[in-house]
Amino acid sequence: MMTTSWRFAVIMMLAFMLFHPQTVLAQVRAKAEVDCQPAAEKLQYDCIIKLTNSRTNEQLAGFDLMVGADMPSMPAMHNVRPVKADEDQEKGTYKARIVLEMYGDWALHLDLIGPVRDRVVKVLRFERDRVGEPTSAQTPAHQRH
Amino acid sequence: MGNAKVLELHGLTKHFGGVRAVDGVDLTVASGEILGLIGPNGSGKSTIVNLICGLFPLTAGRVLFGGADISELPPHTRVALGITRTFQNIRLFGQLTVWQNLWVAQNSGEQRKQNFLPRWLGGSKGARAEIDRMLEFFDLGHKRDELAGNLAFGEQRRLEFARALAARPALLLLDEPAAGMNAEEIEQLDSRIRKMRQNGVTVLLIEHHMELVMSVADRIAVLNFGQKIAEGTASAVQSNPVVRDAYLGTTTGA
Amino acid sequence: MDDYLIGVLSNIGVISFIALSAYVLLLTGEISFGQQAFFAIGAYAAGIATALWGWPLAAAIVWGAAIGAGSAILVGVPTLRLHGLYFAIATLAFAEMVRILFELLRYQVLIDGEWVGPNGADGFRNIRYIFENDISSLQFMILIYAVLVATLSMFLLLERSRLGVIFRMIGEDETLAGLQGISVARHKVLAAGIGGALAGIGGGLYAHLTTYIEPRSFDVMLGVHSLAYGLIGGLGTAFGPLLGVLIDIGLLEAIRALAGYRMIIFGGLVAILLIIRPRGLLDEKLVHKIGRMWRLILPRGGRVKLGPSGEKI
Amino acid sequence: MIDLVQNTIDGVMIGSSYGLLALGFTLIFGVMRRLNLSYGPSIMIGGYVGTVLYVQYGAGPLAVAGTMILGAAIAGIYVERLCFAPMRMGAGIASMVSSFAIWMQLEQAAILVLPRHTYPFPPLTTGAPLEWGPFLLRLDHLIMLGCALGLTAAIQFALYRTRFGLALRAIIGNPVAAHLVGINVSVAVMLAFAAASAIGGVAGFLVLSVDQQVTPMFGMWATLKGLIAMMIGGLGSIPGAILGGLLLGVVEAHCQWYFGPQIRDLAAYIVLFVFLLVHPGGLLGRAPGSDIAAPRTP
Repeated sequence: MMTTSWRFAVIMMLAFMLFHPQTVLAQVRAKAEVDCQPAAEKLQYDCIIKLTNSRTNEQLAGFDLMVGADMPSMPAMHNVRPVKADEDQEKGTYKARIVLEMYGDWALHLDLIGPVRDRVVKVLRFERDRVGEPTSAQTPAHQRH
Repeated sequence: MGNAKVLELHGLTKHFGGVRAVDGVDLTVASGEILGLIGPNGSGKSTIVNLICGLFPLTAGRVLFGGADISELPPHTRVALGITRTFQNIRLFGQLTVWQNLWVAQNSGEQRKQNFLPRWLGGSKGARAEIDRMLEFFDLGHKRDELAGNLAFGEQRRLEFARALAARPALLLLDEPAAGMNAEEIEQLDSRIRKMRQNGVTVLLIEHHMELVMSVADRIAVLNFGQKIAEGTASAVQSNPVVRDAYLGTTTGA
Repeated sequence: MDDYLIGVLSNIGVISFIALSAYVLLLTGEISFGQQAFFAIGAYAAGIATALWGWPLAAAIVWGAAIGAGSAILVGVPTLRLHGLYFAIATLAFAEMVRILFELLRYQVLIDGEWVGPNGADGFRNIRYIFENDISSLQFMILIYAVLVATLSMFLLLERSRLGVIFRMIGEDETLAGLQGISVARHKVLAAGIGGALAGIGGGLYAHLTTYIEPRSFDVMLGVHSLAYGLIGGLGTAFGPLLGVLIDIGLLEAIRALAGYRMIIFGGLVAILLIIRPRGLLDEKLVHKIGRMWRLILPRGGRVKLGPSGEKI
Repeated sequence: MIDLVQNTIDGVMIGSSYGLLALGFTLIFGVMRRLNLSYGPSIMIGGYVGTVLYVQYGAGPLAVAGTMILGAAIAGIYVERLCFAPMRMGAGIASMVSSFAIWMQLEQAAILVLPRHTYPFPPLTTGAPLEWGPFLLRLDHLIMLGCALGLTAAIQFALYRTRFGLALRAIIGNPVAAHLVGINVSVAVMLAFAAASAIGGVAGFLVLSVDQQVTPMFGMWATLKGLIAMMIGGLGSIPGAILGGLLLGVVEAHCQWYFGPQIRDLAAYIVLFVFLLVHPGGLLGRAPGSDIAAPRTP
């Protein structure tokens, strides 16, 4: 039976979840410029990633950068093995070769692991011979994706 | 209750397109009575049962149950009021177990007033025990956890019967319960129907099997072409010339 | 565990929710092409709650589930009068309407010097809760599975409860269910609500898992997938849809060597599977058989044993 | 005012291609009482065959049209044999999900063979649009409309005046009885499927030649548009399919003009949703009864 004590417990639980104090860490936010080019192998791309602090615009160096990818048109169904990007000599520049599963729009996840954790997401359209801007919702329905 | 009327049909009418399946039938069933409803094929018997339990909307007329007008109520509310039925061609939930078939039917009646959580979770121990008793009564105890779809024909008939009783109906509509049964099974059925009446259930029995109807029914109503052509005791109906003409004389001649 | 495995398992966990949500409606015999709408609604609601309003995650997920359930009930009341294909198409139309509305939704707030919030077709970036609170991807995966296990135990309880039996009854024969005193309409709306809540939970977790969402993620493709999971895995038990997800995502990952031909092989396999078992791998008959074997090994206590005339023995 | 009329004209023209798509869908649904999600992808396969012919061998539009229709029909037969023939009775949902799996398969096959996102498709006509007072009429649009009306008439004729049509109607009425009176149900259904996909192929060819390109996403687009037009027109009604398509086209054309592409898509679904809620039978279909409750659990 749904007695009053039950109800009380549920309400208390909800209240706790709603109002328990949470800590928001003041942290650096990263911004990324991503430039990808098709590599010699099919479905492989070389990406150059420039990380900057979005506040101060200074280059972010010394991070472990993992590059993963996901297809927005098929959420959670494509699992690309994340690759670790190598830091370049130039400060804040990283290089990675990613291997995708098919052509189309991919969302690149740039996971920063280091002094702070953050993720920057870039959506790009990967085709056989070029990488460009993603298709927008303005194009006719059957030409999208 | 005495001789109170359980069910009253006033000018019950149902047309399917141009077909007058039931055409202005008046009928009353008194409390504790077993009323037999007979008639040739296509005379509208099954349609009447369907109308009483609310499967189709009425074209005209009224259905009163315990004095209250239930003509507009949806089927599940009528079950809650105490009207249950069996089917001419057995209808069970084949992918549920025997026990589950009874479980839901049972709780629909008395436990309706329970709080929603326990009602959905499973009902009281007493109610569960009652299902087991019911299964034993219908000789289905050993099939308790079998899927209803896997039962033999006779067992399915009994299960359907048990299910109709599980809701503790005030009025039970039996739509040709003896179809496909052998003599021994019919005898069992006869005694079960009588026993139910002892327990205070009113029965409307539709049946082709004349011996059963004549033996068990207190009164008999005869339908032909959607209209009631006779009503009375077994012997009165049997000797009624109109009935003989329309029905008995030409078919079974029991 | 490496990131890749964590990613795959997290995805499987999240998608399981939407598979379960389609499965609830399949139980009642209705096909919904529109569960992705509630997944999207849950994702946006939960994302907005943490990123814009600063709510804690648990509250945001509950909120997403509540909004998902609420909208599912609102849509369910008018559409569940329809049956079969009509209902399926109505849910499809609704889901696409929701998706396009999210393409039009702009609700951005300046937080910490940056605009955060849904930005139309460009999606909703920066749902940064797990970074702000320093939750690792492994921890988040554990969280997903904790919620999934809790949901699944509720489901197993549901399947054994009267409510579960009622759902199956409605699925098997609606008219007959009505004649057992069951209010079919009410129970269907309830099923739709449960489905909406499940999809909402999944959506909320998904939003925080990927940290960004886009309207186009929630198109018909996702809806039909979620429907297919239940049918591939089997309609006999709540493990069915999970098995379906596992086969789809997990198996496909395992046969990665065949990368380019994956969908070709998988599509053919599913077609053949459905010829052999139209109600999925774990269908009702198999589940019942397993249940019986289980009972033979472990006799269930507490059942009242009765003699032939009904007295206790 | 000129815009209004011009948009309506454009809408009718585009709508006729939706109508054609719905026509094929209705035919399948009428015969099988099942939903074939692979309908659009079968057409897309035809389109890919067509583009190969065009790009590799420089074939003209008519040759492309012929192979595309043939390709769609063959893909349709493949779908029917795999998803529908083995599950004739009862398992409606299973067939539907199975056809979805085949959709995925066909799409991946197309991407494997031709991995770029878009491929060129031959235009049907290249001339300038006809001018009619202040209005513009595109010749390929006119051909579209002509094909739609012509094929509707042809199907009506085939269903009501030929032996094959009689057999199909018998199957629609009662497959078991049709089998008993000696109709080869399996072959007849397969042929109906092929015919439906071929009609879809015609529609697909016309649409693609207007767009002058084909993408793998065309399959989903065709399935959705056909489905919407069929439901608006009324399930199982052949004139309804065309009418539904035209209505859909006109609504879309106006919304596109006044509000842009997103609202256009939104409007299509709103029309569909409102129709289903208020008048589920659509423009010309019968109100839904339990008899066409379609894919239900067995």
